[in-house]
Amino acid sequence: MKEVMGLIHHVKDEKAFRQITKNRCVAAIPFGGKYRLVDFPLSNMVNAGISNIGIITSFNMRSLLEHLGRGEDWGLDRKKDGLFILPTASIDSANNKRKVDLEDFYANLDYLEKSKQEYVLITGSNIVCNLDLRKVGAFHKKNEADVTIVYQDGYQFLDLDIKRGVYLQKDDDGRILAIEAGAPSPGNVVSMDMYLLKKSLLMSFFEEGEINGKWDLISDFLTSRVRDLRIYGFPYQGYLAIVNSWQSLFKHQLELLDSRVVQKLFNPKRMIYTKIKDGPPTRYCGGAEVCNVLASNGCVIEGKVENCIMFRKVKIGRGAVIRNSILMPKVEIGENVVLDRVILDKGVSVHKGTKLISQNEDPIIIPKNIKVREGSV
Amino acid sequence: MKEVMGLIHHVKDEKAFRQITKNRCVAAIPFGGKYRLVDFPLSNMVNAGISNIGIITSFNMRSLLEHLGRGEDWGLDRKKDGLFILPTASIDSANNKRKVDLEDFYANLDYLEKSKQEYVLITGSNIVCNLDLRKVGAFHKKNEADVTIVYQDGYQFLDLDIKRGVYLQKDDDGRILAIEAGAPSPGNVVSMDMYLLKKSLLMSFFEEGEINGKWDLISDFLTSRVRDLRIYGFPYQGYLAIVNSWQSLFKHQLELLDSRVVQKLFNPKRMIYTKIKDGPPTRYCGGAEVCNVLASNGCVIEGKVENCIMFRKVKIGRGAVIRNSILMPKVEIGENVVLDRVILDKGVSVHKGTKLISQNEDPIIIPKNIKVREGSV
Amino acid sequence: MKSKECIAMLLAGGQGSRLRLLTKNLAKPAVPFGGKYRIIDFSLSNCVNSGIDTVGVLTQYKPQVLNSYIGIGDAWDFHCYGSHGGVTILPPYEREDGGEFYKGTAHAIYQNIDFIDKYNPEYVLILSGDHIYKMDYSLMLEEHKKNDAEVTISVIEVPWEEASRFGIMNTDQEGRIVQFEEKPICPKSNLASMGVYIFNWGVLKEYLIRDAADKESAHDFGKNVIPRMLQDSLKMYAYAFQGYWRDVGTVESYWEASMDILDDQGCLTFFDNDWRIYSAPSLQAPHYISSKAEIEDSLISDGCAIEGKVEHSILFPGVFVGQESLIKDSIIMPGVRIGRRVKIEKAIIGENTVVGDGSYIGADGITVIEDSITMPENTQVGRLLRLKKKTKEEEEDVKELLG
Amino acid sequence: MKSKECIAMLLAGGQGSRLRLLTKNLAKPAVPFGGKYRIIDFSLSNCVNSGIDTVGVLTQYKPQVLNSYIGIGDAWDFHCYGSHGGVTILPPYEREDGGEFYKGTAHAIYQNIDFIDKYNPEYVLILSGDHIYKMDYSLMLEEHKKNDAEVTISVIEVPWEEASRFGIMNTDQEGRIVQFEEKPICPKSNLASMGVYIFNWGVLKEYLIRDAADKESAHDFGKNVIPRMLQDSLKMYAYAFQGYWRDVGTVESYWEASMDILDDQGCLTFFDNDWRIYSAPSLQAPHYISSKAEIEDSLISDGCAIEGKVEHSILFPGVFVGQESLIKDSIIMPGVRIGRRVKIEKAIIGENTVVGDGSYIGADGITVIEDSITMPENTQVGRLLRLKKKTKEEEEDVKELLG
Repeated sequence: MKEVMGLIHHVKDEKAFRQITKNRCVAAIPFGGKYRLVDFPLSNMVNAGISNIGIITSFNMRSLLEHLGRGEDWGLDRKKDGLFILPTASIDSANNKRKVDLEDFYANLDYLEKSKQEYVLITGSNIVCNLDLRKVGAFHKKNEADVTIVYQDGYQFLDLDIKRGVYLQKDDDGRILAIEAGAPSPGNVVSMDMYLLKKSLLMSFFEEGEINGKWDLISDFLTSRVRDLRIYGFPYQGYLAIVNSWQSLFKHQLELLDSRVVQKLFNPKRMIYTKIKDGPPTRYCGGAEVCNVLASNGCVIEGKVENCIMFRKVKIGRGAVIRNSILMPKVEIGENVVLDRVILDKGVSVHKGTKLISQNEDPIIIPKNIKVREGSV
Repeated sequence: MKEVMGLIHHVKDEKAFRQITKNRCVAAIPFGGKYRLVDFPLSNMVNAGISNIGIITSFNMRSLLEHLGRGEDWGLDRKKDGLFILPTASIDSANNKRKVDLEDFYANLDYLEKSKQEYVLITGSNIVCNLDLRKVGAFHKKNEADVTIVYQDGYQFLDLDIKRGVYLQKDDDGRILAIEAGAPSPGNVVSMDMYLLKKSLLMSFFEEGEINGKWDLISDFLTSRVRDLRIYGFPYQGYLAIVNSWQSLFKHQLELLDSRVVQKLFNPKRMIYTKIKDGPPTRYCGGAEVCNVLASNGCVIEGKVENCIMFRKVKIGRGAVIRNSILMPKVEIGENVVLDRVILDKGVSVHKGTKLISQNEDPIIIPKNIKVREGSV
Repeated sequence: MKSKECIAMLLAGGQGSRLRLLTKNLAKPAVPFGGKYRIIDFSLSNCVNSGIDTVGVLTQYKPQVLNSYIGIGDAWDFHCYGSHGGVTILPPYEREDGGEFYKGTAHAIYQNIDFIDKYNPEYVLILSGDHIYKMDYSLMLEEHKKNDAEVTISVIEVPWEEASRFGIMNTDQEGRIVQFEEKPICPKSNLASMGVYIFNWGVLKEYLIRDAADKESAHDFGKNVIPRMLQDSLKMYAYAFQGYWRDVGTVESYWEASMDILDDQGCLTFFDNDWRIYSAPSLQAPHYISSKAEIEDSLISDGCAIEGKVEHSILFPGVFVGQESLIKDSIIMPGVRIGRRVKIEKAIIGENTVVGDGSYIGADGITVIEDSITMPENTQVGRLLRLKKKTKEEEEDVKELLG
Repeated sequence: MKSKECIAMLLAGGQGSRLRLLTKNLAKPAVPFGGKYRIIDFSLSNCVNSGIDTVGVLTQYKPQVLNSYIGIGDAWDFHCYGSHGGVTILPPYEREDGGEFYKGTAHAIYQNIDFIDKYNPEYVLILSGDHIYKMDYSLMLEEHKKNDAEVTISVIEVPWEEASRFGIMNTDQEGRIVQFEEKPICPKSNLASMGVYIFNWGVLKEYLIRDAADKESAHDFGKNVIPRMLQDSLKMYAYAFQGYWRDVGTVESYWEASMDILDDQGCLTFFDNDWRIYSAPSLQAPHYISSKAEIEDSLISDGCAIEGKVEHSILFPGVFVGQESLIKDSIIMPGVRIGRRVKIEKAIIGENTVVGDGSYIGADGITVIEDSITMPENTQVGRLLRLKKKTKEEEEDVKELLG
């Protein structure tokens, strides 16, 4: 797909992730034992041969930029094309409610103009899936579409995320008849926030946006144009997680503990690339008991772990019992700690004997680098 | 100097650089035809074998981070130690008047604690020089100093920058008797904003800062401790530019057009490293006339250029006459343009026939990517 | 280019014929070890941790895997800028007067005198790429300088009963080497050479040139150069290394060194931040342990998916273990797929091999299964061999399945 | 690993004996060209610009410079991840049954059949690393597929009077090759082979195996493999390339190709963003042009410092030109230091050579000065030679100063 460039837009609603976005933007949220959310859209593009990708960054960009480097781990540290970090136009990001903020792209018009590709693929940074974008390209051409939107039929949001979804109505040929944000369509046809269109069409939107100051791709452009433009929906049937809130972040990561999901998402034919880190294999010691776990390198496990995601370099002491939790990199759990339904952010340490059990559906979140003792939470 | 770690602090006064710091922090200001200011302190450290370096960044960090990548061009993309980007503690950077803001370091206490080195070398990001820091280390030990400050005797600021300087008084043995910001000492002994001290001493300052909220290394700690601490001054005699304002940025770059300065600053035994970019050699065409010019790769010169610094990929059309100017990367000058005393920021293009001549000492600045036509400035 | 005090030359050209099932497609230093490393990671990491920033790696036998693994050495924190030479791969090459393969360890260094001279070093450290150990060469260099030696050879105490298997250094009270005996029948000391040498470059160069001209010589450090130097009474000292060191030249020693990692009290740990062993990892998904799996006392790498039981074993990246299978005291190389109801004991399974459901692998000795083979369901390896093989020699020998 | 449609094998092992003063320490493809490139940059950039992401580079003669220059190929936008193979350096190597140097171009590919098979390509593109040209191999591959050919050979029209210096392809009206003549006395066509071949891999592999077994063969594509294929009536087509192409095998052609870059109307420009020639630059300070310098119609690289006059010349990085000196129609390699009052005309000055004050270098032909020599003050080269050399053959020959 040499004729397509990728644009990853910036998910504005960082508040929905609570303290998890205190030190990072949504794109940089750790996910799935060793990835960050942005790895999924980036890898899908790279696997389809897209080699010119721009990423809109918020002001909270440091950990994203450190993660991306110059794009070397995605083969994007190129002299021609490659990875481009694009600043957002939003001074006031917190009050920006746009789903796909075209003003951010317009602020980087020179990059778009300089790019030689005929098409742009716009996608969100919070869409976890593994799909062959070449098929989307072929579908787009076959239908002589102006815009192709990738969707999933019957995708189930958490209740609180329903209002954050974009829903489609389509006819039997796949042509989109209506697009609406926040109001579920019959059958729950959910947009996956991936849009393929000609760059020239995107540019024409800019002209309009410049005049009337309306910049949301969904509500200001596509919704009202379903008759004028040939907008088609491409159905995706594989594993999908739309990560819109800290609750869905928790739920979707634990979904990965189903071996069928792992196999679909981490399809070796279309690898999910991420920043490669060196470290020893994970050591399961004599007394360890592990069951239903997704874990990265460098962990040392002496206790009991059940239904957990462990990022790299997690340490779990003797006698600890950890259930249904997400342990980000370098978490250290002391002896005889008991955890259930907890998200421990990077570098958290839990003092021996501490008990942390969420009393309801939602997990407890412990922010980055916090040292937890009994009674301290 | 394996026992020393480097800390590059953040020059707070970005306003003094006008539009040049609109898209970049002071550390990322282009300087000397192919460098950015941060390259000088970074290279001095790397050349002395310092391999653990933290850089404080402002919110305006994007171009700095793109420049630095993961530190590969300085040999700092390491699995052990390496280059660390440290966020500033200053929410309100514009009103922070601290010379060396220890609160920024304190905000990154975990990085400092994790680092194994016994000493820290603190330096500003706006100090252009090429010195052997190993000698500073030996001097520090020989004098059994608590703090060593690198200085230059008789350094001449531009008038307007005098108030931005830090001045020292010393005895014959090099021991510092007084330190004052903004008030020239007899003989103009100017601090080069480089401080070598034990990490444990720095940590003790943090304890005090945490109590009284005073955080400026110079005025809150060193000035009042000249008796209690053994503070020594290390004299540096090579080329020095302290870049404190847009005016001094202009003046000091043009100083490089003295071949003696070039040889001192770009000493091949102690290279100044920067992000390496590929591009063809510079092409001087048939009608070109060049005299007293420092230029990078990839330029195409058809006109007349005198006393200029040209960054890479500058194009100068036929009949153009460019004097005493700084042309940042990708500047394009049309035919018969006349320029004198102008700073053209990255990507500026000047339409053919345009004349831009500064009427006084100070140069005209044309901000990034602006297209200039006759009468448009 | 500034002169360097000390550069290292790492001999990585050997086939390692006693490990032949593991070295069919790669040189011995490239053999995977310890769940995600290759043997050469130890020497390279030792160099970088000892402050040596310039290393020449001499390759010859099937170097492709090693070449692409090492790349430009950045994975080990080597960097080529300024006077730092980084890692340079040095294969045999052609000159104006033709080309020659490396005829011996000394000849390999001789052929690259130009490379060494480029850095104009005072000392040259000669290393083998096939030993498992963590060693600070800078301490050895300090001792070399303190002794004002021309040659320093690192030695380690071995059990007296094993001494006759090694090259033994006999020293005087000051540690000066007075005699060197290769595999002596009646060893006079138990100080075995580790194959780690520091030479003053001027001295070594002279001897290499002389050795190259000697048509009788096998051009080997241990057999020719060192004895010749002793004969000439050079100032040669032994440096006694304390710590874990293992030559993994045989299947037994390879297996034992691997099991040593699993020893909690052992000194061969990868979790030591002060002396890290680096590697150049390739990307893999996290490993997955199903609800039916049991794991104990094992190292598991990225990309594995485990549904069976793993006990006291090392699994390299991308290994799949099916339900109701048991892996015990074994080393499973990258990409191996093990079906259901399989039992594997005290075995080394080569890369990308597929073990069919219901198979059994195991024997009295260590069973080695070649890489990239497909074993049908219910294959019995080891038991069968055990029934057949009877002689003592065969009993001690390694059981092999040759595809 | 996914199968690749087409991978490239780049022959870079040659000494280039007719360029010997420039190839004393490096293989011909590593010779600097065009002010900051090396010759191999053209083939490597062509590959990447043509969408070929997997290249094997076959090295043999003094490969050290080439090896460290190419590294892992990232400078040319090659990347080794997923199914992209990137650049792999392929030196001669040892196998279980011993090792062999590459005996000819075909033998070099034969020895690396395993490497190619790993990617299971449909087509293999064979390239030389010593030609200056910009070519989109994907167009050639398209034609190969359209013709349903087994072999496609890229040809270029050369002037009839020069045709007898080349390997000439005689084709029928459809472009199918009916005859190949190496340096024919009476050429029947002026279509010269460029040394760029596309083969169906299955077909090539078969012929390579056959050729390797043939003891009479010189194992060369042009001499053995191609004629044999023609004899067997394979479907072989010529692909007519339009554009600039130059074999820089001699000092004259090297000098002429260099001067072609300075031609504003020429098609050999480095300032074309649509077909960039990449290189792996090393860091240098910006170049400095003093107030006394004059520069015209020249390429100047980073790190130069110029106080004299430079006319219609190419200066590589780090060259110093003293006051009152004149450099004309010349190529000055990296790191050369030229004193004051020096005159250099139509010369190639080798790397790091020092030219003393008041020297003169120049002659009727092209003068080549070896690298790393120090010429004392007032050295006269060329004039002296011109006075001595008289015969026609000598006149045409290249003037050399052998240090």
